[in-house]
Amino acid sequence: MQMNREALTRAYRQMKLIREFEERLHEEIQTGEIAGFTHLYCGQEAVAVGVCEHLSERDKIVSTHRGHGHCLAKGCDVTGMMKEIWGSQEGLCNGKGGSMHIADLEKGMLGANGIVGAGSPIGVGAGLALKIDGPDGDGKLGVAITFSGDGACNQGTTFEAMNLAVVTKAPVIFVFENNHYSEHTGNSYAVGTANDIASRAEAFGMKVWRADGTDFFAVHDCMREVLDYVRTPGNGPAAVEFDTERFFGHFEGDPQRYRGPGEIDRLRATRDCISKFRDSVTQAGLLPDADLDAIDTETLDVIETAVKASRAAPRPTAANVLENVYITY
Amino acid sequence: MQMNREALTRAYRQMKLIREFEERLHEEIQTGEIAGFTHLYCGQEAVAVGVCEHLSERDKIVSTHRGHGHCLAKGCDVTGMMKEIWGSQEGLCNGKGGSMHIADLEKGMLGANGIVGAGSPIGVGAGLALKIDGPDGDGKLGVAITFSGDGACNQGTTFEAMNLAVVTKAPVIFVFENNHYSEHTGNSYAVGTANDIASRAEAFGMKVWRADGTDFFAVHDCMREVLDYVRTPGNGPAAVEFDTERFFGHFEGDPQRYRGPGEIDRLRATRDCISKFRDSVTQAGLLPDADLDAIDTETLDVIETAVKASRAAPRPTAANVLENVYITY
Amino acid sequence: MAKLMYRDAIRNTIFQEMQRDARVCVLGEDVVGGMGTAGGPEAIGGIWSTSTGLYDAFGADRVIDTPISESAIVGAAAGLALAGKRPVAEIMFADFIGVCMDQLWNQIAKFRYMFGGKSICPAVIRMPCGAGYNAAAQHSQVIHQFVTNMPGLKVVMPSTPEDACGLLRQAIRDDDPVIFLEHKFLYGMSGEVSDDPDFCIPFGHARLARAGLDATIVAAGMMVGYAEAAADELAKDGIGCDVIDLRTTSPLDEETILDSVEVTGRLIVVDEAPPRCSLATDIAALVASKAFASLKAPIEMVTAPHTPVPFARELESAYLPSPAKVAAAVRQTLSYR
Amino acid sequence: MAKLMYRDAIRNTIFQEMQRDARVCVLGEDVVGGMGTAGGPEAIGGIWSTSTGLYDAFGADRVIDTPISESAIVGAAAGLALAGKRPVAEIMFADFIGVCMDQLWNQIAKFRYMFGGKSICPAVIRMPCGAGYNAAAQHSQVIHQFVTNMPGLKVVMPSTPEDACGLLRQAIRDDDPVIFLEHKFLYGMSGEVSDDPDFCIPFGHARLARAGLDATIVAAGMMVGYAEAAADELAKDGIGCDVIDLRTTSPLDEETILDSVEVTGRLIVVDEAPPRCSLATDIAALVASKAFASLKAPIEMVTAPHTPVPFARELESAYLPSPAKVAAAVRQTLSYR
Ligand SMILES: Cc1ncc(C[n+]2csc(CCOP(=O)(O)OP(=O)(O)O)c2C)c(N)n1
Ligand SMILES: Cc1ncc(C[n+]2csc(CCOP(=O)(O)OP(=O)(O)O)c2C)c(N)n1
Ligand SMILES: [Mg+2]
Ligand SMILES: [Mg+2]
Repeated sequence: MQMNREALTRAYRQMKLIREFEERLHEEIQTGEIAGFTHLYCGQEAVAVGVCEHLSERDKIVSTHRGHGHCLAKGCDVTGMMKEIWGSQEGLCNGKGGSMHIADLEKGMLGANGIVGAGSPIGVGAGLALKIDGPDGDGKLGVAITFSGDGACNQGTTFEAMNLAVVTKAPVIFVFENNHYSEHTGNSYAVGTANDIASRAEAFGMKVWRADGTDFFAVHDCMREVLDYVRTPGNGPAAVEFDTERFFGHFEGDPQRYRGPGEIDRLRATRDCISKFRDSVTQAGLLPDADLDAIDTETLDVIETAVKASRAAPRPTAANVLENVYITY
Repeated sequence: MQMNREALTRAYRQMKLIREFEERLHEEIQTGEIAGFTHLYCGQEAVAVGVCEHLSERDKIVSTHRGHGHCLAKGCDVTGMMKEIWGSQEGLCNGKGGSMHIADLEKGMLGANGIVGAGSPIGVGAGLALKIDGPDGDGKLGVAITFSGDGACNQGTTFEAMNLAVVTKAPVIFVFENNHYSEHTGNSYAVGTANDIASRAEAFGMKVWRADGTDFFAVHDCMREVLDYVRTPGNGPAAVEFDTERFFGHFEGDPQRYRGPGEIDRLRATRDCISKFRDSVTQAGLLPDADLDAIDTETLDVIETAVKASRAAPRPTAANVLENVYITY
Repeated sequence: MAKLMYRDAIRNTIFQEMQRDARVCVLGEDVVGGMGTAGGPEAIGGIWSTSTGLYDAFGADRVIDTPISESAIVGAAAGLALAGKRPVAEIMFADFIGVCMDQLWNQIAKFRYMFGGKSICPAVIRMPCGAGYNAAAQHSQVIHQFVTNMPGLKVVMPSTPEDACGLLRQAIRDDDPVIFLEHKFLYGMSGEVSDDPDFCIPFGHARLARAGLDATIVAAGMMVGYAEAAADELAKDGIGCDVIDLRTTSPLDEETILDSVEVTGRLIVVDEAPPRCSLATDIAALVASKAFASLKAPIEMVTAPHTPVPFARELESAYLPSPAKVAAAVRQTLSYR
Repeated sequence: MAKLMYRDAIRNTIFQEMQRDARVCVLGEDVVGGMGTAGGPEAIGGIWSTSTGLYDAFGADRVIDTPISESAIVGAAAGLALAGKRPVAEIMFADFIGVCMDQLWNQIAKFRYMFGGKSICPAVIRMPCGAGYNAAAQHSQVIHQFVTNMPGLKVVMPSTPEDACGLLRQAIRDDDPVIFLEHKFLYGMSGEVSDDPDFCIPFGHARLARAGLDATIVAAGMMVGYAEAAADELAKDGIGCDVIDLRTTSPLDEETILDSVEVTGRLIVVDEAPPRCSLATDIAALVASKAFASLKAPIEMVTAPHTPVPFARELESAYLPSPAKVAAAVRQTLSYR
C-alpha cells in the first residue's frame, strides 16, 4: 500500500468526486435539462483514480466516450466540466463538445472521444512525443495512457496502436477497463477470447498486468509497477487489464434489459470500489469515518455548486458556431 | 504425404506454371510493354498450390496485391490473366483491373486486392456465406481462405477480421505468408512479435498451425489438418503461418538494396520450393525426372502461347471506360 | 396501407425480404442486442429498433451480431455479397464511415468495374445519419457528399416512412451495392406505407413533394420536410415552389430538376452537409451547366456552415438548415431581378 | 534560386524545417526504408524519395518508420501534434485514406472546435495522389473532394516545385492541420525553387498562371499544367484565358475566381476527381451563386467520368482530363451566345 494519510484522503476525495458527479448527472438528465448522449462512469472510479494519482501534468491521458472519470481524475475543473455538459458558453469546451469531447490540454487530458478505439493511436502519438522529449532529470520518461473498454479492444485501431507502440518502443500504457459490456453485448460474446484482453496485448509483444479494477489498492499498486516499467527508457509500452463494473446503463436512457435479475444491486453491494476502499481504510484504522464523512459532504457541496453555476451560466449564441474551427483561415 | 501420381504431377505443374508465369513477366516488364505495378509471387508457389490443391470451386479464396500465384492455383485461366496484365479487352477483367485486381468469381477467386489487409474481412464474409449454406452431403462446410502477408498482419482490418471470425465461428482460414518483408522493411522491425504471426492469431482465440512454406509437402499436409478442422461445423476459423521467401523485389523495379549480399542467390539455392519438391519426388522415386522435364517444357509453351495471345489481343477503347460501373443505373 | 413509423417501415421491410429470400441476411453491432448477456439475444433488439425480432425469426446464421469492428462489418458484407448472399449491414452511426470507408469505396464500389463486369455485389449498407440530438461532432454527421462521389455506389436518402419502405425493398433486391442513409431524426415519423409485399420505388426518380411555378427547391432525406414547410409557409404569401425530393442522389434524376428550373428559373438547394464539395454544390453545378439559359437569379444554397457539428442546443440549431432559412433563401432569390 | 524536382523540393523543405525546429518529426510506412533488413535504415529511403536522408540526419525518435497501419499513423500524428510536436506524416497513397479517414475527419479536423478552441493540432498529412501510372482503381485516386468538405482541415495542392516548397513550409509552420496532396505525376517535374529558408506561400491565395480576357479556367495540382497547356494552345487562336491555380482548396481564394469571372463571364473547371460532389461542382456552385450576373455561358466542367480509375493505358488516358479536353471545353463555352 505505502500511501500516506494525504494520499489516501486525496484518492478517496477523487473517487467520491467522480461518483457524485455521475450520480447527480443521472438525476439531472431525467429532467431533460441536459442534452445529448451521456455515458456514466459510476462503478469504475478506482481505475481512473488509481491510474491518474500516479501522474503528473507532463503525462498525457486519452479517454473514451465514458470520459468523465478520467477527466476529473486528471484534474479537469469540476465546474468547467459540468458547465460543458450543460452546454454553456463557459464550459470547458465552450459548449462545443459536450460530455463526449471534454479535454484539457494543459492538464495533459487529450480528450474524451466519441469514436470507439480512436484514442489508442492518439495515445501512441503522445507517447512518441514524450519519447522525443526524453527522460527528465530523474532519468524517467513521461508516459501516455490510453483508456479503452472491452468493446474498444475489438476495433482495428486499438490493435494497430499496440503494434506501433511496441515497434517504436513508445512509453504508452494501454489501460483496458473490462466492464464486461460493450453497449448491450456481453464481452463473452464480442471478445473472441472472452474475459481475456490482456493476453491479446501480450501477443502483440507487450508486458501485461491484470488487476481487480474495483479494488483501488490493487489498481494503484499495479500501476506503480507498470509506470516504473514504462517510464524506464528503452522498455516501451505495456498493457493492463482491469476487471471492473458499470453501475448505470451504457448511456443514460438505456433500459438495460440485458442485465440479469438483481445484477446491479449485487454489483453495488459487492463490487463498489468506493465502499471497498472505505471499509478497508477504516477497518485498518488508517482514516477515521468522520474524515471520510466530511469529504462526502464537501463533495456534495462541490457538485451542488457546479450544478447551480451550470444552470446560471451564459448560453452560447449563434455567432459562436463559427468560432474556433481554425486558428487562421 | 499420401499423394498419388496424378496429384503429385498436378501439384508440380501448378507450381511450375506460377513460376514460369512470373519469370516471364519479370522479363516482359523490362521491355516496358506492361503497364502498372506488378508484384511477383515467385518463391512462394508451394503455399498457393499446397493450399488450393485441397479446394473445390465452392471454396472461396481472397488474395492480395501479390495475387498471381493464388489466382493460378485456384484455377484462373492463364491466358485470361496474362491478357489482363497486358491490359487487353480480352483480359479476365477486360483490362479494367490489371495485375492487382484479378478475380474470377466462378472459380471462387474473390479478387486480388491493392489495399493491404482489405481481403481478410471479405474472406470472413465469404465464410459467413458458406456457414449459411451449411454443410454438404458429407457433413463438411465450404471454407473461405484469406491470404495475407507479414506486413498485412499489422493492418487493423486483419485483426478485426480474425476476431469477427472467432465470434461468429465462421469457416475461415487465415493463411499468413511470412516472407519476412513488407515492401522494404523487415518483419523483425514491423511486426512487434517479429517472426511470430501465428501467436497473435492464437491470442484472438484461434487454433493455429505453422509450417515451412518452401516445403510443398509440409504445406499440403498441414492444410489437410487445418481444412479438416475448419470444415467441421461448429469449429470456426483457424490460422496458419507459412515461412516463405520472395525471390523478386517488392514490385517490379524495386532496387532491393535492403537485401543482404548474395541473399537472393542463397534463397534460390536453398529455399526454392520447386527444386525441393523435385528433389524429393525424384529421390523417393515417385516421379521420374523425364515426366517433370516434360511438364517444364509444356509449361513454357503455355506461357509462350499466353504471351503471344496477349500481345495480339484487342485493346480496350475509350468507350469501354464507362461500362460495368453498375448493372443498372 | 398501414400507418407506420419510419423505423418500423425499415424493420418490417427487412423482415419481409428475409422471409421472401433466404439469401438476405443482416449484420451489425448490437443488431441482436443482448448477445452474451443474462438478458440474452433480443434483450434490446437493435439500438434503433430497426432489427427487433429478426434474430428470433431467422437465427444467428442470418442475423449476425458483430463486435465493434466497422471495417470487418462492411468487409464481411462485401464477402457475403460476392459469395451470393444479400447482406443488409448496419453501421450504427454514419459518422463511423471514417473507420470503414475503404471497404465501401475501394472494395464494394469497385468490384464490378475492376473485375470487368464479372461480379455482382448486392450489399446494402444502412447508416443512420444526421444531427438534431445534440450528439455533437462525431455522432451527428451526414455523409451523402462522400458516397455520392463514389462511382459504383448507389445512394438512397428516404424522407418518409413510405419511401423508406419502397426504397429499402428496391435496395435489397437491387444487384448493385447501395448506401442507405436513414436520418435519425426521421425514425419517429409516422406515415402511410403500402402493404404490397412487392412495393418498390425505383432509383433515380425524384418525387415532386410540392408544386409551384416561382422557384425550385431541391432537397433529400431530412431536408425535404424543411423544404416542404418552407414551401407551405411561402404559399401563404402566394409564392409557389416546386419541392423536389431526390430520393436517391446516385443515380440522380437530373431531368426532374432541370425541367423544374426551366419553368421556375430559380434554384434553392437544401443540404445538411457542410458547404464545400457537397450535394448542394453538385445540384447547383448541374443547373449552372445544363439549365443555364433558364436561370433568372443566383443559385441559393442553404447548408450547414463550414464547421463541425456543435454540441449545445443553441449552437446545433443555429448550425442546421431550417424551414425559416429555406424560406429566406427563396425570398432572396425572388428578390433578384 | 535552384533548379529542383518537385519531390526534392518536398524532401529539402522537410529537411530544413526539421533542422530549424526540433518539434518537427516525420512518420510513415517505409519513410526510412530498410528497417529490420540487412541493408539497414535508409537502404531505400522512402518509396517516393521524399524522405531520403532524414533518418540519418535526425534519428529514429524523429523519423519514425511505421508498420502498415494507416489509422495508427494518422492517429499518432494527431497525438504528436496535441502533445506539442509538428508531425509530418506520409500516407503512401492517398487511396489509403479509406482506412484512416476517421483520424483525419473526426479527430484531427475537429479537436480545436470540439475542445472550444483550447488546442492546436499542427499536423501535416502528406498524401501522394492521382492517376497516370496505370496503377488502377485503388492506387490512382485523388481525394481533395473529400477533405475539402471537412471543416477544420486545410487542403493544399501544389502544382510546381516552387509551390511544393513554399506551401509545404507554410503547412509545417501553420498551427492548423493541413492535408498536403502531392500529385505523383508531378514528382519528376523540375523548376526553379527559392532558396530563402523562410520562403512560405500563404494559404488561400490563388496564383494566376495565365492571364486572358475570354474565359476563366480554374484548376489545382496536376490539372494546372493541363489548363496552362490548353490556354497556350488557345492563345495561338487568339483566345485568352485566365488560368487560376487554386494552390489551396481550403481555404479557397473566392475573390480571385469571382474577379476573373466578372471579366470573362465564362468558367471552365478542371478536376481529376469523378464529377459528383466534387471540387468542380464546388467552384461551379460558387460562381453560380456569387458571380451569376457576370456569367455569359453555361459553366463547363472537365472531370473524370463517374467510374473508378481503369487499368489499361487506353482506358486510363480516356478517363483523365487532358489539355485537349480542356481546350474543347473552352471552345464550347465560347460558342455559346
Ligand atoms: C467506431 C465506433 N463504433 C461504435 C460506436 C458506438 N458505441 C459507443 S460506445 C460503444 C460500446 C463501447 O464498449 P466498451 O469499449 O466496452 O466501453 P464501455 O462503454 O463499456 O465503457 C459502442 C458500440 C462508436 N462510438 N464508435
Ligand atoms: C492499406 C495499404 N497500405 C499500404 C500499402 C502499400 N503496400 C503495398 S504492398 C505492401 C507491403 C505488404 O507486405 P506483406 O503484407 O508482407 O506482403 P508481401 O508484399 O510481402 O507479399 C505495402 C506497404 C497498400 N497497398 N495498402
Ligand atoms: Mg465495456
Ligand atoms: Mg511480406
